[in-house]
Amino acid sequence: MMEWIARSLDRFMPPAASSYALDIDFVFNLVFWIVIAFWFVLVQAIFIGLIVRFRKRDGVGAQYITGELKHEHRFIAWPHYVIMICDVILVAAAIRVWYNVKQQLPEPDATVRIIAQQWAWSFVHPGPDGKLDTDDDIKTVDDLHLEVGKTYHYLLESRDVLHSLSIPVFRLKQDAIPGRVVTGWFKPITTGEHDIQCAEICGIGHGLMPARVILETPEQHAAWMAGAGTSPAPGTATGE
Amino acid sequence: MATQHVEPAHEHHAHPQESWFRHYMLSTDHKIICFQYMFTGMALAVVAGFFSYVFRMQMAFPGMHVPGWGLVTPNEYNMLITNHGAIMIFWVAMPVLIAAFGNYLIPLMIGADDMVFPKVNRLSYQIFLLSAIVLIASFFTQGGGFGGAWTIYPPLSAKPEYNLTPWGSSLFLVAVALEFIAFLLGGINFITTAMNSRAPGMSYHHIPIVVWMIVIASMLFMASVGPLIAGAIMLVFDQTLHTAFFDPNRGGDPILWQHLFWFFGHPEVYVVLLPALGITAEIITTMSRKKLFAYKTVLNTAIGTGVLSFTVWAHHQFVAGIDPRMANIFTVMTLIISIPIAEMMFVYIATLYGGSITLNTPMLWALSFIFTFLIGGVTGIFLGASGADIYLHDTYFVLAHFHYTFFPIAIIGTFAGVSFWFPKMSGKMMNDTLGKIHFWGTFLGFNGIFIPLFITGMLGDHRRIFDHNFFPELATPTLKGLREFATLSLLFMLAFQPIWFYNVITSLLWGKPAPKNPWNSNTLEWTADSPPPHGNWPTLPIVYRGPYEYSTPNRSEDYWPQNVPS
Amino acid sequence: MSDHAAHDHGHDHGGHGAGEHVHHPNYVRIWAILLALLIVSVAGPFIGIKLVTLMTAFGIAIVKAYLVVKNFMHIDIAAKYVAYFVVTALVFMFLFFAGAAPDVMKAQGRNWEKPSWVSGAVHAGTPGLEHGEEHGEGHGEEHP
Amino acid sequence: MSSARPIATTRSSAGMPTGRLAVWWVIASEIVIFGGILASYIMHRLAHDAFAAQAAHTNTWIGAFNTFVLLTSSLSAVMAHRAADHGDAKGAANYLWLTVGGGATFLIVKAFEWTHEIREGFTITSSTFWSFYYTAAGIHASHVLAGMVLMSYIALDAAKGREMQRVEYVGLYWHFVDIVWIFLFPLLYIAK
Repeated sequence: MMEWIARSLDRFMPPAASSYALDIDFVFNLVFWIVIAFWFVLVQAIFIGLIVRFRKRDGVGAQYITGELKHEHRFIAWPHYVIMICDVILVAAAIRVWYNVKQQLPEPDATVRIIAQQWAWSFVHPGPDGKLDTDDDIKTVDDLHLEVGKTYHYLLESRDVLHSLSIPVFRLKQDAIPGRVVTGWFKPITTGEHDIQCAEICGIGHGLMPARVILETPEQHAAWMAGAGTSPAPGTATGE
Repeated sequence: MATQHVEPAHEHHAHPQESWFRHYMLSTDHKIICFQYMFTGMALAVVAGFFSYVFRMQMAFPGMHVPGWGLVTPNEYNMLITNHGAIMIFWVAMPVLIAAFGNYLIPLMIGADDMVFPKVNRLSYQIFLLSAIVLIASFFTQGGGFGGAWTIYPPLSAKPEYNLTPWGSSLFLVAVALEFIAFLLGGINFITTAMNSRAPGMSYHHIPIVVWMIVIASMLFMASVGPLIAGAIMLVFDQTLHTAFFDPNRGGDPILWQHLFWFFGHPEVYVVLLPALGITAEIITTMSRKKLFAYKTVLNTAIGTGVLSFTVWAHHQFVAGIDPRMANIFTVMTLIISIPIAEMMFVYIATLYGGSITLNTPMLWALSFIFTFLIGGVTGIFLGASGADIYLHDTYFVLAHFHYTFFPIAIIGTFAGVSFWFPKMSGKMMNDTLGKIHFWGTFLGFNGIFIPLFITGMLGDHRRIFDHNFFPELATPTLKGLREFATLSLLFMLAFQPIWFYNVITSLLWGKPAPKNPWNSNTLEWTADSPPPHGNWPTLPIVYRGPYEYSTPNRSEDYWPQNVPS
Repeated sequence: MSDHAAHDHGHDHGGHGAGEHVHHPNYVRIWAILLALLIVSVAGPFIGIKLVTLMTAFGIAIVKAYLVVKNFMHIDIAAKYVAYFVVTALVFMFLFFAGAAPDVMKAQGRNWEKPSWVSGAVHAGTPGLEHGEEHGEGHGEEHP
Repeated sequence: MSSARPIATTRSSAGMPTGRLAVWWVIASEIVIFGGILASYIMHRLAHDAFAAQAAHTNTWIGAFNTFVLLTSSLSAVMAHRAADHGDAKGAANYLWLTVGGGATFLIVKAFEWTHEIREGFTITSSTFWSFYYTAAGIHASHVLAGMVLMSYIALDAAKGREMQRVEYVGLYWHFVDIVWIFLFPLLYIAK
């Protein structure tokens, strides 16, 4: 059931490439089934039904209904309580996912530093020794290489204005705030090459700073790391 | 009860033969000030509508030479979207819905001859006009208009070397601050008039819902705009004096501005929603000849929604780096606030039960308001749920959601109000068939624009991105097709707008003269002449009952105006 | 409620609405109390204990504000909803403070911290702010 | 001022003269504006302890004297209201001019204080504390100035016995500006 809900609208969504992508889709689809498929359709049907049913007909006057009386007000009160129950379900689902994705960070296998600046993304990979801020780090611009199945922590910071790391296939969005280092996590589960966008307006180049996330199998990742280790990536942005 | 005595008529001292300029431009009559606000608002709506045409063309056909604008460069694109948003909210929705309808309806509907402070009323329009001029001037400064989104987030807006519009950003902020001052002055005038100048016999529960809604909207605006005025002063100092309120490198904090802005931002959307709800209530009850279902519930939910709107603002900032634990509080509050609004919608729909509905143009607009706003409301639940917002924030899903709430408010609400009160405002009837053609063209066109944009938003299209071809996953044929369909629907909708202008002008010149009460409505403005003279009535009316006594049992007529003694 | 011509011959013959002759307490006495409180609040810091200074500074400020509102502005004589508006404005300011404080006030929070190169804001732990983190230590500084 | 005042202004169906109701609404909107700047100041003040060091340079004595000046001008404002209430046009006008004088003294003292501080190098950009100090006190000073202009205009009318009810209304506004200073004083001067 949960699986079916999580996948019910995947035709209208980008592919799910991170471990919590399906959880976020689950919340989206749950809201869709409860609020749109049930409530919205019901209310619009009643609404249009009333218009058609009570159109002006000669000789038929309108009724005098104050709506203050108890039995009249029942029509408003009952949907009211059902809505509250639905809201409780939705809030529980939303907070559960929010807690897992944003609040609680699992133990990382590796850490990546992501630096946003006016109109480019630059990434610092931990390099073969697996630790960040060592001299064997691999700094790249616009290309983030990740290994499938590894839990990553990202340290997101901005050089100048507000940016926002948005990886649609991970269903991930996190604003980069100058003056803060924001930590989050993701865990790729499929291979492939996907877009990274900036989701917070950052000046003229906001729409012109695309980057790519390349999800590789452990072997490809090791090969890339070996290859990239020798020749430093062009024009690397050095984190302080 | 106050002793019932007829106040002396407003002494009709002979107006010295006023020059055209003094009579119209410097008038203190609430009706003329209404028209000033409305024409300014509608002129700016044409400007903002043109902006949306230009950037929609750029969205559908990137890099193309847009007829009427030429090539859209990235900074022009940012300027277009920023000012489209800001103009539509601050210089179209608020002046037309709150200031124009507020000025016209409040005195007439509560049986007063004018606002309590006519000169302050005129001053508020003049400051508003000045703010519009300052905004338009910001387009022609060196570097062009401000391009940092209507939310004016620092540090982008604070430093010219980031936003490359040194003059544009400061003038934009000054224009917004001036507009706030104009609406503070106007708001105090509206609230004091509605509270203090009601006709004898009009208790708090005899006030028509549209007056209540505009007054509650003014109170919400006044209570929420304060911190943003303080924030605007701090941001102007950051821009001009290089102080460091929002500069993270020197001890400031950009998140403080986001909180200051959205503490104002969310009550602001309810400020523009409530008057449109009021207009819809008036039209629905009149055209279905039905008493408003549960008047007290509508009133209490409006006040409830207003108060709750001060507790939800950070749902705009879920992923903006606020403390994740705070997001849980705001998710819960956002879903709680959806309850009173849903109840209000149920009450409006319940009002139609047992009615005899005439589907003329005003009623079509009012019903389409409910239909469209329901879509806007339900899609808000996706964004209020913090779990889903991680993905949906700043996508076209958000954009389609708030257009499904703003469009019914600003466009459908305005057309509904104007088509309903046009006979009273001008003394001429509007052509109903032309009205319906214009209605269906606009309604279908609007849905054609934003239903596809919901889907592009789910597929990962992000807002404010100048050219989607830079992102391979957003350049797929389906997304391209949806964007082109949206732009074509916009052109389809824009093609229908001249019909409305033609209808207004021809009705003004050669329309059928309108009787005092063309829709057989109960409220007091329909007891004055059309158009009402200065001072509205020879003797101010006295009120005996509520505004919605339609089809009361054992009465010959199916309406019972408020000022008819028995 | 009736608006018959009040005694003062101003145009606005709405008169005083509620009470005709507003009872004028001895203003000079209240003024003297205010001055005494001012002197105490200035003397506060000399005692040296930080808590006492805070108490005298802000406690007295609230008492002084109350005296001015009650006696000079006749808030109790005016219709009671005026007090509701003023208190609502204060509650909204407190709501704003409660919502914004956790982000703005702290040098680091859950999942983010200020890097070393941010000048003027670097220190290890924020002193003694953990407890009031949700609502911030501020006591809603606004004035009636 | 023989403007044709509409009947609407003379009604008080809310149980209060229109002028006083409007002034209370002005005060409500001002509370929210000053609340915004003070809330931001307090957040920054509690976030950075560097503030306390910077705040040490403010001169408490001048602040205390200014508080005394404003409290006294509040007294004269309410005395003006009492005089107006008893129909004493001359007395009301004189008390109003006394209040305006109090406001002028406040501004002059503040001018000296600011020039002294700026000469010592504490300008608005020297640190966020000083930015808040000048912004908050500056907004307050501009309200004092606006109050003085209004009060002199009303004092001229009151002297001729016209629009006496406005003496009370401008007094209300003046008390509010005084209360803002009652809170600004400890925030900027005492909490060191």
